[in-house]
Amino acid sequence: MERLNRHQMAARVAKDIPEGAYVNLGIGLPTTVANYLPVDRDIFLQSENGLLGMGPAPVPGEEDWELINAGKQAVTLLTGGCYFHHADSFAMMRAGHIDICVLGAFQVSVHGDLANWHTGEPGAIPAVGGAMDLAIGAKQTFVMMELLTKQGESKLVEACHYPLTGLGCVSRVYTDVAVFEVGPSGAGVLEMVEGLAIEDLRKLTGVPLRESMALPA
Amino acid sequence: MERLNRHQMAARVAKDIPEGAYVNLGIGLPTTVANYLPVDRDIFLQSENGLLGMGPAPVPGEEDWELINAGKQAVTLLTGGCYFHHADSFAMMRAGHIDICVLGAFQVSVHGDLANWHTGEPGAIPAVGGAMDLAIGAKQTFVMMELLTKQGESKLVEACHYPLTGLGCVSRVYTDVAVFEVGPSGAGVLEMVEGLAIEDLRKLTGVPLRESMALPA
Amino acid sequence: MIDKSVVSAEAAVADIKNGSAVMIGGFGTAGMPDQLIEALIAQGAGDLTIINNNAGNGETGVAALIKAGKVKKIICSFPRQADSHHFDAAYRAGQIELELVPQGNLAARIQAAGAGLGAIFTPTGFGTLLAEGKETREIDGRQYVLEYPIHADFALIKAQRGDRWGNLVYRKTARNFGPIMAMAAKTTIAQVARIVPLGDLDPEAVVTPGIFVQRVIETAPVPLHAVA
Amino acid sequence: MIDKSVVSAEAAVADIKNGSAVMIGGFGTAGMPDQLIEALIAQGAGDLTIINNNAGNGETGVAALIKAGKVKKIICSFPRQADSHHFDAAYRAGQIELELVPQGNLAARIQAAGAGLGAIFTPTGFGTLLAEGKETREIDGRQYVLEYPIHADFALIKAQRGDRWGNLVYRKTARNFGPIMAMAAKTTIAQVARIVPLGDLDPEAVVTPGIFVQRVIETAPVPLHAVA
Repeated sequence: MERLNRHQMAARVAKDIPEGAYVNLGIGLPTTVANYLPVDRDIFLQSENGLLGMGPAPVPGEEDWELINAGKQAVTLLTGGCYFHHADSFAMMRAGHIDICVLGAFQVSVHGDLANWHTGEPGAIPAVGGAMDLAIGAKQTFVMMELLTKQGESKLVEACHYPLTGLGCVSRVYTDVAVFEVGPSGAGVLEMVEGLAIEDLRKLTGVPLRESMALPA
Repeated sequence: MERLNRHQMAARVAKDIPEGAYVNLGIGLPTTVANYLPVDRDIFLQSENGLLGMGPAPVPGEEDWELINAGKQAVTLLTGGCYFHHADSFAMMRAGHIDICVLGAFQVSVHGDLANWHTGEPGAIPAVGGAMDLAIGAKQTFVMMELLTKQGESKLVEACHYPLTGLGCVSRVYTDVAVFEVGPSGAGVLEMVEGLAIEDLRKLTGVPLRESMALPA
Repeated sequence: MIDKSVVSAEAAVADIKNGSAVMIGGFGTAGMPDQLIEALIAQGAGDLTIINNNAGNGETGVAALIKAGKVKKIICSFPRQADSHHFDAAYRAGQIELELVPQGNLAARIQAAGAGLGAIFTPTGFGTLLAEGKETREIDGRQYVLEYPIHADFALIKAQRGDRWGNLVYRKTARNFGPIMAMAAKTTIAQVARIVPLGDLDPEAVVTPGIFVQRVIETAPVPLHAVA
Repeated sequence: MIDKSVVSAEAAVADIKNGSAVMIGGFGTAGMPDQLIEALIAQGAGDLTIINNNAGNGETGVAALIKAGKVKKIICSFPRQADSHHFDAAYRAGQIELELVPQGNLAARIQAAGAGLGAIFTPTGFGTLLAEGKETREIDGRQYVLEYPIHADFALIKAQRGDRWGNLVYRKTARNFGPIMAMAAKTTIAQVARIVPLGDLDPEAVVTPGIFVQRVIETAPVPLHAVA
């Protein structure tokens, strides 16, 4: 079995983003999905801090620190993009104007509950940012994460034990070994890397998994 | 006793609008107050349909029917004025950003209740427009009306019998014979036209009236 | 390539169905998307719920839609006007249902829909006929009425210029309900005086970002100097 | 003649008092009104409640205000960052109270204050720690949390250009919370790169109408080509 690296995961997510989609990419790993969106497709990247039509990073030395993304990295604006204030930006999310948001996660439950903002450890300073708004607002929320923690525990779980970001909000989980659908009827496997069997995934995750290999190309 | 005509009433209201005030003038009689605002004072007229810094009517023949006031009359925009959408426009009212609004009325109670949108007659088609928002939203709501109906009944009343526009929202009532303050402690007379005594006003209105002739110049 | 421009008003409104809820921009005739409304009348969908500030003026636009018998219900703030005779007649004949909403609550409820809120407590209307039967609450010493968002299947709006991504700018007080209706409808259709190349609209001055607009039609061409 | 321009940042913030609630614009450092914050620190008011998206970055702005011990409570969405060490230290020492609010609820609550609403039902946060103890309600099959407006005594914001009536335009993503904070505070103070003559700002492109701004200060003069 060959696990996908982070670049391959990003490319895999990018493949499922159709032309014309309004997309918000969360900070960290999901941000890299932008690098794999085909340049011949009009895909609209939204950033919570008030821009639509976000372009790639500027040439080094030409950063404008008043043109940044949610991760506070310098970005650019595509021709046809525009700026707006924070209330309009979160209206875009909360009312389902954003088609797809891609988020990282600590844990996702088979029913689509998401935990990605707080470890709940004593002494940890919590910070939520836009995660809760994105998770429950977008038409579809994709999670992108390695399936296992460094300790080898599955991040796809029966029920999240970390504090929740949102209930039943995730529809699909892209990992380094498989793509899952999650939701009210539990989890299904849509794709696996070569050399992996569904039984292996059941062992790795410890959760019931349907075979749902019917993802349209 | 010499009653004020409509022009004199408008001039009287205008006298109480200080420099720098943000003001909304209701449709009908209140609109004429604009003609009596001193040109050397910066007073900001807001129109509910999305403009601030409303100027006078255009020269005949130069009307732009996409630049109108709440009464759908052609107006102009002063240098320094601007446009905005309806939600922002009513936010200006509802949250008390407008200092003064001037409205007409069918009836005002001594406690400041206002009735100005609906006669309640069977068969009458109701229309409320922005009256309810203006009445309760502005920092101060002034009413401008003739004291008596054509039938000689006082429009300043103990309790409105027409359907209400807002509760306890009016602070001052400018009429053709006197200026009243109204509110939680009832009505007081601030000014009368020459030749009128407060006893005459008590007879005309049939309501208890304090002498409150302490209006600062 | 995404191009939201549609060849005609007819094509733009083709999928509006019997029983649809349709927001129509405009304050009186300023900002009223006349060509889209004409196309809607010709298209034939009926039993419509219309959300507009008024209930039609004269013989065109919303008035013509009412006259044509296409409107089952209207949600508006100011139906009765000197020239609202088509609405007046339909209302008195019991052919049209009226939900009268104070104008600011109308705007706030449309904005709430566009922002994904479930309900709002607004002070406007408290203690009046228009709040009868509604939930109220005192918050911080002030009285509020609970009002629900107004959603729509379609919004028909008028703007000054648009581009193929659906970005819009408006003209003077014709802006009024356009920006918030665009946010509140599932499908927003904008008639614009001119479709301009992508990048012609200043990104700092776009009023309605393209995400809120699904279709744009250019109305009868007008000489450049008249639309500047 | 109304002229809202104030001669200095010091004069602009002079009446901020101990215990004031102060909104501060910015997302990280973009849009942070650094000169107003410096003047506020120098002015000395303490026990402040600060409303900002973050809790300071590095050594300047909100971070410096926290370091100076002026902040009793902060309402924000994203306090913990790589360079939020002054907040982290104050928080761990129990010297600062934190009200953590999801970013969209923060924006919606500020907007609700500016619009005079009493409360809003928002879906964000339902079923999470951040909604614990709050009223919830199912509306049309979706779960919502009741959230209250966030008002402030002052808003300190940064814009690109302003005029003597207080009209403002912003620059790129430095716009962020500026327009809604301006609407929600009793007194809004804007630092702008340039105060321009009345009429220089396009009335169609003004983002914050002057009614929402009480004071404008021009920051250190910058050559024209750098602020265009």
